[in-house]
Amino acid sequence: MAVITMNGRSARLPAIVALATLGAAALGLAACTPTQSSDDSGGADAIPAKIVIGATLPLTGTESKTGGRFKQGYELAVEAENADGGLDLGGKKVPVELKLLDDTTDQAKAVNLAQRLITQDKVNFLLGTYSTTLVEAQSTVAEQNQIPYVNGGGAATSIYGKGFKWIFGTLAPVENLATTEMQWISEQQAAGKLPKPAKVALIWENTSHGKDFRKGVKDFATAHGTDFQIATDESFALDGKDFSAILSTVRTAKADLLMVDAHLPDFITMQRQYLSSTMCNKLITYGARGAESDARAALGQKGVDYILSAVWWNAQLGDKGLNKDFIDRFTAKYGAAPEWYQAEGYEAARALLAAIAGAGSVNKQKVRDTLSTMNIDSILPGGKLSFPPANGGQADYPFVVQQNLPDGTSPIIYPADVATGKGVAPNPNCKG
Amino acid sequence: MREALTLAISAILLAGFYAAMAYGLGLIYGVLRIVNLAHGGIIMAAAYLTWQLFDRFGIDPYLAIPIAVVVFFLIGVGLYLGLVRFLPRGPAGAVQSLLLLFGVWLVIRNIVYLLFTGNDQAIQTRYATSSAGILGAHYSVTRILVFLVAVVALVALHLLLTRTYLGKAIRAVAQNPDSCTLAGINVERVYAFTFGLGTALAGLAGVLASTLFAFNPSFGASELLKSFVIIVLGGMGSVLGIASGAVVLAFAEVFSIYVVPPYLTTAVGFVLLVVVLVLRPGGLFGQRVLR
Amino acid sequence: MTALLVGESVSRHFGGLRAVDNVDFHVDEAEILGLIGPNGAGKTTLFSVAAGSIPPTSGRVLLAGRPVSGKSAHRSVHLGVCRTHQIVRPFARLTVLDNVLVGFHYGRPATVPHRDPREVAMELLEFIGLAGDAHRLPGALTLAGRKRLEMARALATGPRVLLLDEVVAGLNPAEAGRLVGLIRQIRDRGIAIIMIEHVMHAVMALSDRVIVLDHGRKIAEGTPAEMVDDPLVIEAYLGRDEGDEEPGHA
Amino acid sequence: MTAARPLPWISLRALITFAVVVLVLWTGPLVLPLGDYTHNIIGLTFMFMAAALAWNWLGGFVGQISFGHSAMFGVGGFVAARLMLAFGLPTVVGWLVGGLVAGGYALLWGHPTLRLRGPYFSIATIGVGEATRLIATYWSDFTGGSSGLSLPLSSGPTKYQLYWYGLYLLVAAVAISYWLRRSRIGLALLAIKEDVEAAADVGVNATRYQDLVLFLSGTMVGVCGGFYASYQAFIDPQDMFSFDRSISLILMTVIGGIGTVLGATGGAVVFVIIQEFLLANYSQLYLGLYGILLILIILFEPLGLTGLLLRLRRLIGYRRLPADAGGPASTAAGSATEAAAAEGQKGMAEEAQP
Repeated sequence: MAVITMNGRSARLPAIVALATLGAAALGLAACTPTQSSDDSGGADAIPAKIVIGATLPLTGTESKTGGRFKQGYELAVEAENADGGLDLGGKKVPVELKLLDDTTDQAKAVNLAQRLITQDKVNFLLGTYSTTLVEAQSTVAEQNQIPYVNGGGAATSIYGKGFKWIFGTLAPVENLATTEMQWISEQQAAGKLPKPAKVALIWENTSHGKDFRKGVKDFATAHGTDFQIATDESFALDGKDFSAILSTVRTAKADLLMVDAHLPDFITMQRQYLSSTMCNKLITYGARGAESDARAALGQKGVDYILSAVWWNAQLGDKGLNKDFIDRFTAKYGAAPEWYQAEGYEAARALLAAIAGAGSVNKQKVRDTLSTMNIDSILPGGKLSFPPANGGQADYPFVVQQNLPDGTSPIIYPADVATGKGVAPNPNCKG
Repeated sequence: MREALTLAISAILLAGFYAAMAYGLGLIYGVLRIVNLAHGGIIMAAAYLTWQLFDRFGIDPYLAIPIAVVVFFLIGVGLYLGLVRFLPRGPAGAVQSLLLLFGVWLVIRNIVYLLFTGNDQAIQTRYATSSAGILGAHYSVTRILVFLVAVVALVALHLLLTRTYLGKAIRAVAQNPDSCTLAGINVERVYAFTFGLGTALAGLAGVLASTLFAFNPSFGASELLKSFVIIVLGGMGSVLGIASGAVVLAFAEVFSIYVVPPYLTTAVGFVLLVVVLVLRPGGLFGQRVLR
Repeated sequence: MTALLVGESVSRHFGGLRAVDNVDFHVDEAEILGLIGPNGAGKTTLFSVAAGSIPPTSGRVLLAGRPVSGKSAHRSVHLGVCRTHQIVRPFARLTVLDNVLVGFHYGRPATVPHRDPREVAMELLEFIGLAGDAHRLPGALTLAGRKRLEMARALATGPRVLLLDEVVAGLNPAEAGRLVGLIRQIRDRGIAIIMIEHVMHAVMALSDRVIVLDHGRKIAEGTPAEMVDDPLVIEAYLGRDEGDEEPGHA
Repeated sequence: MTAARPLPWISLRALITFAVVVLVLWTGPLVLPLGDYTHNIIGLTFMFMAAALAWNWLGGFVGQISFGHSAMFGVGGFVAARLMLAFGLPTVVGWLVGGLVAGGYALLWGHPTLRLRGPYFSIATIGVGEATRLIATYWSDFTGGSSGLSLPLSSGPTKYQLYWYGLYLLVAAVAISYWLRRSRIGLALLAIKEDVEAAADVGVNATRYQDLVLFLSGTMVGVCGGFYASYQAFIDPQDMFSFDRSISLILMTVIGGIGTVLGATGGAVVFVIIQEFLLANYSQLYLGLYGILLILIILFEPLGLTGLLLRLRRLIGYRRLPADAGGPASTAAGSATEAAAAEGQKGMAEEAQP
């Protein structure tokens, strides 16, 4: 028996010793950590020689493509401002400098670089990076350091639900994507083109994007009582290999509307399985997916016919006013038509510049206040951009709903005031 | 009930792809006792090769199979002669091979990334979305094709290992390299060939994957992990073992939707992996694990 | 006097194969028991059971009346039964001294050493004849050296019963002779020894008693003298020859 | 067990050097005008070093390569975050509890899987890591799911202070490393790493010591997770539990020299330097960079930087008399055992013959 106890001690003792070491080291010394003597020049009201706006973007890594697009948007906006000598601060033209760093789509890096821009490069303001998680991580730094942070790349409502005061986003919540689509759908119901009540199959990727989409659909459905009934409500993991199980639940639910929120790879895989399983719903949407060229390339024209999709912005809005101006200058500079990424980047930068001009100074507090109260003309749907504090500083506007037509076009079909074409429902490809 | 049947069939179709996915990993492990962490990278690279052949020269993915197999066989032999050969045998070597081949994977990923950027790619064949009916329900032609190819590969591999002299040599080496050296078999050559063959099979899996899924440079990770699950489930005994492992996993994933929420189906595989490893280690890889 | 280590109808089966089949044995303090038999007779398997590495299918092994079989290997060592391996298994990247120290530190947890274990270990190495190599790595030793190391490491655990698996085999006559002497000295320290050995003259010279195993069964037991002209034994050795590996370390 | 040892498990010289280094690092930021960015990065590096060391206890000392340590990192981080959010626990307490939970979790899956050796164990850890990641990602109530968790910005130490917390973390990790390596236990671990069966046959309770090491390793990595949570102030499962996180620990250790204390720490430094300064310019090459590094190290210098140092030492004919040191149970700095254990990964013990 002595054997056991003896052995027991010899092995357990170390654990205790070690944890004691750990505990002592951390707890005991926790007290004696120097603190920083903070020199906050944030309050300085003096008109500077130039205004430095810092930003990180995923110029490499998984989001590099999108990061590059936002870069174009940011640079175009700043360039336009500097074209006439810069921002007008109290009658003095002050040039704007954009300090852009690559966060390589890495969270820790996005945070560290933001920290560096603020404390080391002493930038006056921050523009955001792309993709919800990076923005979410970065926003905490901006909030901690109380520096205005305007982003066009973070849509998740969770970012703006934390009561942060310094974070502003130009992307309308994904709820609105669902809501706008639902509005069009219920118009079709009213016109008797879609059944009422309509059975909805709700399939969403398990991300904040998917969650917000789901919320939008459900809220709209409950608000419209009997018009909609959610027949299935399933979420799936990213990069699924086989959706037959989920699709079979949709089939058994005999849904009229198939409303999915997915990112590109899953959209392609699922839509291929959907088509080849010869299912056919009166209306399909994959959230924002379907109108992009990648989708047509991967699924073929017939594969994406009549898919309903909604985006934050669309070049077809560009036939007049600010939009025309934006698209003309963009195509002139980059020789290609902008997509919503560039537009959102452009608007984020423009909003910040407008706020600085409005505040007439680089005082962070003043600029922040201006941002939270201003309401400027915008290229975004609805024509106005503001950051209502009620939404935690997230812009709020309808999406533009597009539908793929057999002729290869995807006209805007909703909202009516910007529509460039007429929507089709129910899906003519379905027989019976 | 007929829903269950429909699911069962699509599970079998999925199992086809899974099996094709795991052959290479299983073979290389069975013979060289090396876990080829570059497996996923090879699958991904093969997908890109297929895509390029299709995109530039309009070669149909299924016609690209022989090309891919040859190319990746050579790559595999190259990898063995250039890198793996220098690893010490035995436990130390086993651990080092993990790290070495993981390095290879990283390199492959980076090369593909530099060549084709990180964007998602997909191959759109005429028949990509066309379907055929089995027992009333409809299934994607591609999935059926993939399944058939997997079965053909299974039979071919089985015959190769059991009927041919080379196959017999491979299995002999797998059992006891030393005595093979004595028996005058050139073990090194057998190893090189096996590694090539395993890589070629991974290439095949890549071709098949490219017809089913969209892919990008980080594609292949989940394929690798699932291949682990499969060879662990099926044991390393034989090609048939792998196939059965694939069936188990596919059914577990597809039918687990009745038990767990859909988004956890992927986790099912990994839980299975650990449980099996722990509970039936003796049966794993067809030999004693506990030392 | 009472037997120190007793095996009561010990059996160990691998699937259908009866590697050890209902074997009784016993060894007394300061006694050397020889364990012989053709390859595949189940000698090593019997060792593994006695040393606790593998549990018996049936039967049990008792040390001074307390069961040692069916427990984990390290428990048996702590109780006082230690085995060496036919193919020596030194810790290749530990010095000879450290190899022995492992035995000292972990083989006898009950006894708290009053002296620096490294001194004790050095003394043991002196006794075993490896003192000069204390700070070298096993890889640098001759086969004989490694066999001695294997024994030293086992002795370091302070065993009451020592199981030696073919320690003489593979050595040249001179080395073999010295090792035989060494084994006697160990026995004279009052340690009971069971030794598996193919080198007949070694077994015959050392053993007080010999047990003959064939196909897992005990076919004979007695003094070495009795064994040499036992027909069963002769048949077992000459009658059929089997080159197959023994189960247990397959 | 100290009774069993004539000498302390760390030589006075080593102890003094260590103390001096720590003192320099402690006062460094107060005298040198480091930029905030560098300051923070160094603080983060301390944490990585500690984590790499913890991984090395299992991967290097026992030779069980884990591809699943992100599981403990994440568990530690989220438990700590939850505790701070729910009960406003002091940060350090949060870390420790998080660490202990992580250690417990490690035991939960480790106790059964540690019976497996070599690649089998590694594969199992991959399974564990991935399963944990998936479950954590979808267990929204606890991890906040895909939207993650934000820590209270006001409370807890500032990023600036975290530098010193990181340093303490590192000190603890180094202390435990030396103790694990040089105390009696180090001997058992080396024996287990060499040959589990043989170790058991001389009385080493392999299961117990492997469990112990895994528990310590998991706990330390968990605490690091907590530190990271405080540092980031926002954590989400996909990032905390990512496979890459497990990999980065392996990379650090392998680059620096697996199985050695110096290696794990040095590796972490190199890793961060590559991350921060090389990748800033050639970021589209970083995967390949690590890949090539791994390949080169495995093929030519399995001991990484440490191996290079050892070679250098041998080159300039530096020798430590083995007589003054008899392996882990005493001061083993230069002893054949230590060197050989280090050379271990090469599988050629002769290399280390003095």
